[in-house]
Amino acid sequence: MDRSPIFEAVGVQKAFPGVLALKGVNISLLPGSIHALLGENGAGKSTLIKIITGVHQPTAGQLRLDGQAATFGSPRDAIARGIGVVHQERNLFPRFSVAENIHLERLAMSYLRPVDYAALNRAARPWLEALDLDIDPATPVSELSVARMQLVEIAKALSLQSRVLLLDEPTASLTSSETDRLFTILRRLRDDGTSLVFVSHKLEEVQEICDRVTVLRDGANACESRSMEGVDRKQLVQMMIGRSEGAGAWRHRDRRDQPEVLDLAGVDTALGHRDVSLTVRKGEIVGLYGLVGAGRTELAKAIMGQFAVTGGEVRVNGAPVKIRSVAEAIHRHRMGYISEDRKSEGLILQHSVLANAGVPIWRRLAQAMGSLTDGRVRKVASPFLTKLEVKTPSLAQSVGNLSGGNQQKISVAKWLAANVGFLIVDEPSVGIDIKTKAYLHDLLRELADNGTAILLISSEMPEMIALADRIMVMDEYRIRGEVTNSGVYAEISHRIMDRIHDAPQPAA
Amino acid sequence: MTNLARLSRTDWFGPLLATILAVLLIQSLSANFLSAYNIQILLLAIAVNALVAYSQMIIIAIGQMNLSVGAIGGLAAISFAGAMEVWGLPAPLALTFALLIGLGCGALNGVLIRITGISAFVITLATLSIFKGINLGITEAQPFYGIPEGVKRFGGAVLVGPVPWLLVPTLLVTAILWFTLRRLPVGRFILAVGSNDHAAGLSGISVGRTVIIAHAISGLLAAIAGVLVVARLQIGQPSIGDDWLILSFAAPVIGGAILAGGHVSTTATFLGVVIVAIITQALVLFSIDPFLVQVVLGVLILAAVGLNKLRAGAATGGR
Amino acid sequence: MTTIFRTMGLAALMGGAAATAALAADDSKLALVPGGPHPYFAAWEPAGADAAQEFGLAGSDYKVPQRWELAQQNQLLESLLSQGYNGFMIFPGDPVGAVATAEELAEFGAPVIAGGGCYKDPSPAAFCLGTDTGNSAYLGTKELLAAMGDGEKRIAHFTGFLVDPNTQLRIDAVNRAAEEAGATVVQVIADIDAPEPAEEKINAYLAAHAGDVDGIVTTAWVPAVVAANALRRMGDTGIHMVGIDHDEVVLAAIKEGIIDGTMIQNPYGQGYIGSFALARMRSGCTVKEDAPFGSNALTDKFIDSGTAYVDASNVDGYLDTMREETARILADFEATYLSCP
Amino acid sequence: MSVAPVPSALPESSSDGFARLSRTRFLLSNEFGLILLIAAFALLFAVYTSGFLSVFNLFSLGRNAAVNIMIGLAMMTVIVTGGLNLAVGAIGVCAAMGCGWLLQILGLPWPVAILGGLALGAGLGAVNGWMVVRTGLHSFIITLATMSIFFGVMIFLTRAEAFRDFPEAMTAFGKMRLLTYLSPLLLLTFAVALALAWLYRFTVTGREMLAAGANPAAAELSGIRVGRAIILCHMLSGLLAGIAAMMLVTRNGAAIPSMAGQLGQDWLLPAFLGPVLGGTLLQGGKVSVLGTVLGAFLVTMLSSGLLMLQVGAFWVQTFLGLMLLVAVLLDKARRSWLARRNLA
Repeated sequence: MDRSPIFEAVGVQKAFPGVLALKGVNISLLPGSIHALLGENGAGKSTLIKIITGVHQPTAGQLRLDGQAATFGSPRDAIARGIGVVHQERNLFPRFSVAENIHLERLAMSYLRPVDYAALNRAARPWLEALDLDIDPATPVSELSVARMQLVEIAKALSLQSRVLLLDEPTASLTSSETDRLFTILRRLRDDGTSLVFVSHKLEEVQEICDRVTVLRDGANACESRSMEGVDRKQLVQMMIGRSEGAGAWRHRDRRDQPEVLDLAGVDTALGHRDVSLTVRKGEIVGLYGLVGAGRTELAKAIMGQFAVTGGEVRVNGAPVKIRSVAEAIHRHRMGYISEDRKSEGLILQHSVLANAGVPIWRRLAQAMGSLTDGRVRKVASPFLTKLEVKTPSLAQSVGNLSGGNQQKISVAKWLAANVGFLIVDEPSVGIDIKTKAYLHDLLRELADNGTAILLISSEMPEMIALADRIMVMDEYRIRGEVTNSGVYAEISHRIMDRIHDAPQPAA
Repeated sequence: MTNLARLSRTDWFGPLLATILAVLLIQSLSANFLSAYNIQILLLAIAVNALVAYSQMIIIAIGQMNLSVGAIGGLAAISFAGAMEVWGLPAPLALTFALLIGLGCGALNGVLIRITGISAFVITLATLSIFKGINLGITEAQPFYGIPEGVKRFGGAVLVGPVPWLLVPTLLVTAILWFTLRRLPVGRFILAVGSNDHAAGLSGISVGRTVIIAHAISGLLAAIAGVLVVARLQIGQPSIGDDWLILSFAAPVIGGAILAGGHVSTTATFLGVVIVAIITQALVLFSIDPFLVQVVLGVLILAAVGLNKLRAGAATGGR
Repeated sequence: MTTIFRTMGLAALMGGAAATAALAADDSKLALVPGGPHPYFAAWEPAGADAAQEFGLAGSDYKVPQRWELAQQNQLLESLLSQGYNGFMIFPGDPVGAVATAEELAEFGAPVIAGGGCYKDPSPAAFCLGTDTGNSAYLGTKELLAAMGDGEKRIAHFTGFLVDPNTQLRIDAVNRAAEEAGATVVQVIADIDAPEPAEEKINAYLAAHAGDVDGIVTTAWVPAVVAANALRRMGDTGIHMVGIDHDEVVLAAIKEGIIDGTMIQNPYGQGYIGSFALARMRSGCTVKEDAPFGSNALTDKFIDSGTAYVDASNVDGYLDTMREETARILADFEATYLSCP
Repeated sequence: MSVAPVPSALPESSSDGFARLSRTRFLLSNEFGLILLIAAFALLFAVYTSGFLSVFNLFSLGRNAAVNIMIGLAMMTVIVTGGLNLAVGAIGVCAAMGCGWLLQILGLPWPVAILGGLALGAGLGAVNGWMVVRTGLHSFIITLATMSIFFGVMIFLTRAEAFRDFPEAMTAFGKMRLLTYLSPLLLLTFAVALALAWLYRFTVTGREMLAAGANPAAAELSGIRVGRAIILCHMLSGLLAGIAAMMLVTRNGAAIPSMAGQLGQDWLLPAFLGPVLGGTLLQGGKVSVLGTVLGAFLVTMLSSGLLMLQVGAFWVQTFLGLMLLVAVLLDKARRSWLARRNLA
């Protein structure tokens, strides 16, 4: 192709204390194209995005804009040079109006020129219209739905007339019709000459809309910016994870004759779940699949007693129970929950490995007057830490200093040490490397084989299909159906998506 | 009906309602309450306290807190009085000097917070001690008496009816602050940074500069308050500002400010000050033990945060 | 103001020269410690300096705790003792709570006297040199009642810190004087010896009750200043007032006829005479058991440092009044209260 | 582990390398820095002032330090939760006045009155904790309000009048001098500090407090009753504030409403100086009892030494503020240096 790239990153390296997040990555973006940036969690996508948008500065390597070397000292610099971004996390100010959110960058040019809200609203309208968003620009963002907030963010990025626009997981919280509308707009932008970067886990979408692709693996290029032509899904996956999808690891197990460990019958919760019924038997791995925002994590927390169950019945080992607190779930019913958000809900990062691994068993190990020595905790916990091959200089090391994989092993180890009979595992492979992920999968299977009942929550279809015996599909805080896993990716993924899309759409 | 519903959602509606009810109730019990002199006293208290509350409010807006509001106010007050007595500066120059001191102290807070990344609480606790110490070191806890007649007259003069001149600067500041937080980019930046500093940075707002500006404004407002107190007391008393801390939080909180930042209301804060002043006054009026003023202030804070919490809960529908 | 007191000191000296000529330079390093920063005590500083120079002391220094707070005063006293100060005149931060520290000072052989306010007996203080606050308040109230003339007599009383041992004495004295004259004390506002609370409470009170009050008596420095200002601001109210102490605002208000008069106290004399007494005690004098001490609610070893009523007729000459008072006390102080070897 | 109650209780070392690391860590630790500072300033004051090393000064320094350390510890127990307790002073005064009331008005024997006062302190602390947990608001605003309420109610009930009839037995304790220069109050403080160190290091409750403070969400999902832990922390804070107040009562022989200043605000600076200088993180979850003790001691020594140097009593506060600023800056620098060296 004879088009010369608008933007290039050449040999970009980025070191954080203790990690080399990017080890010399190249990417080149052409005008009028939609470029997929793929890679597993932890492969370095976010870091690369942050470097391109000026949040981080590269440790080595070069950024080029129109062939000229460029450095972005701050997000402002990048914005000024025509690089816009829609971040994965929401970056809107809820109490500001839609128009003001869209135009905040432009206000940032001066400190004291009074804001003309009428003009701002007028100026915002075209961008909203471009996205077919029928909102009054004067509406505070806090009154919008999550999907609309997402679109406002895109409108905001568009309004900057960016020549390069990065979209980090823009469809994560959109319905399929919203996604389609977004794609129409993206194509239009592409045809106008914008260079778009599309980051997504949903390979179907990538294949649908992207014409070029860069894949990162372990902080390096698994493929340098190339055309999507002739690349099929299998190849993409292979580039991302370094091998073909691990569907082969799944093996058929039938636990239908085992006793029920957890049984929800028509459960309603204070968080809005309605009529949720599901059963997890001894030794069984039940998958709970759904999109972001479907209410899976919330269900897990309601099961654990953090939020109230307002209707229906919860039975643990056959006996109806009312779990009033997480402590009760853990200590009385031997339940455990591995959070998806390891850093803010799973582990206490500033505390030691030993302290983290021992939390659930402290009460059990306490002696007279509640006294407890590290020695007692170590005796119980360290065999599990050893078994899981947690790599740490010592048990006194702060967990925050360890890698994501080791952190995840510790969050598993603490429940092993607590000897739970029922374990909820929420997005177990977020932010950990391929090898640990495979190891974790083996471990979960082994746990199940030894009789632990596991409820697996995952948005990663391959993971679900590799592990689960049965898959419950959840959408909008309801169970939409159940799929018995056969281990065949194409079939199961199709059946799951059907459950979500065929569900009657209740009036919002 | 919908109009009323919309009104009830604004921050100032609740405090305004409370103010009106309180005025009616107290007036019905004591005819003296709305006497001209009493109103004048009420307005004098409001004039100073509103500035104190704004000084804290602007910091609450960026999601921090400023323990040194009183110390800055006190330092500016004695600078003002001292400059006139010791250096013989004319009042306008001394005023400028005092306001610059306030601005400088505030900016220093902001700079320290920004470059060290240490929480505003610790930094302003340290500077509280430093500013107060400088105040005491200069004055040795003795007041400056050499206040020119002009300043004293200003402190005692009435503009029209019971409205004292001292209220004029406060009303001006109120208007400017309202306009700044509503209409000026710098005010919007302050709120944006308070709401989500990460996102603000990504939107091209210089978070550091905004934090420093907010603290400088806070210092300036505290300084104005200090100067007004000097005019009102007619002496430069070193203890000025010692008891501002609780009030400075009470009024913004009663006015619906969210301590996490990103949302404050100038009008509602002003009404918060009015409510506190009315209640303080009423306690004296009914010869209720003045010691109970503190209790009432504390209960008001709790009630206000409790109500805000409820309101926020109702707005998002459930927990 | 300092210079005023210096001249005053010299005047006092002339009166007391006879008694003091015999003193030689000694190692007395005295500390005059008030309860906290307060304008009343400012006169102690020149008084101490004058006394040190006159009586040849190693020092008689005015040392102020940073805040009006017992803990601060305690820490300062401990530090001063460690620094080698060996005689103390103290305004007790609390009449009982301060005794413990005074005892420790005394254990180290330093003579201690109370100045301005008293310790509660028993205490190691040799005596208490202060205004007879009760008497001063009583006299002030009498003057107020006289100024008010006939008719209804409703009095409001504004006074100082409740932690100040004198405050209760003043409240009682005002009540007593009012009772004797058939007047009523309609309101006592205390704990307002700092400008801001005083400003707020006094103004708020007057705003609401100006019509219910015929006279104001103030028995603390700041309330006197604030109340005088308030009366000036309110214009002609027919309210009479007697203040306390010699703040310029109060004196000006007397001259302008806004208030009737003020009760002058004698802090300079306290500092001067106190330094003298401490130095004598260090050189071996002891306090006579049978000295003609006065007594009040706190102590039986009270020495009045003098008080006088000043009104428009003698406001310009109030210094002379105090000068005479100081000279009078000092003249026969040693003979009356001390027995020296 | 985060707790460093005494130098000997450093993290267990599994290997020589780690032992070396922990020794370096100790040399770089806040506690060691404080010890150096204390030594340096002690030397300075000893050389440049007369009387700093006098028996009486050492005694009164120890006695003042005892109270300041106790106040610092009272704040520390709440900082552990990532919160603040602005009401330490108000609670302390309430406890002292409660004790005085029991003794003087009800005529109870003094040990009972002291226990009653301490119970009142702990109770008021628990009220704070309960409100923090129930409302989900930051403890700053809750304790700001309760500081006002507790103090106001106390002043209202006592009419701001002090209780002054304390038995000789109690007041003698405050004046007692062991070995001519050691106050028993200091020994009491050390005993309490040791107990706290034991609590945080060797008991489930203490560990749960730290975990709940470091990351309440994770702690709750790990089976800790976070609400209860936080209430306990506030209760402990109230209790320690009560002990500090009792120490002042025995020292003065009176329970005085103004003993901690208006609203008890005067305790706030010492309360924060100790823990912050001692390296207790305001974010919660980490605690250094030894650091708090050393920090509070350093502050007491500095204010005493500055008085002795005759820099003017009025400048002492400025120096303390500067000291706090310098200390937190140094700590910041030390941390980032450690982080770089550790991980680069």
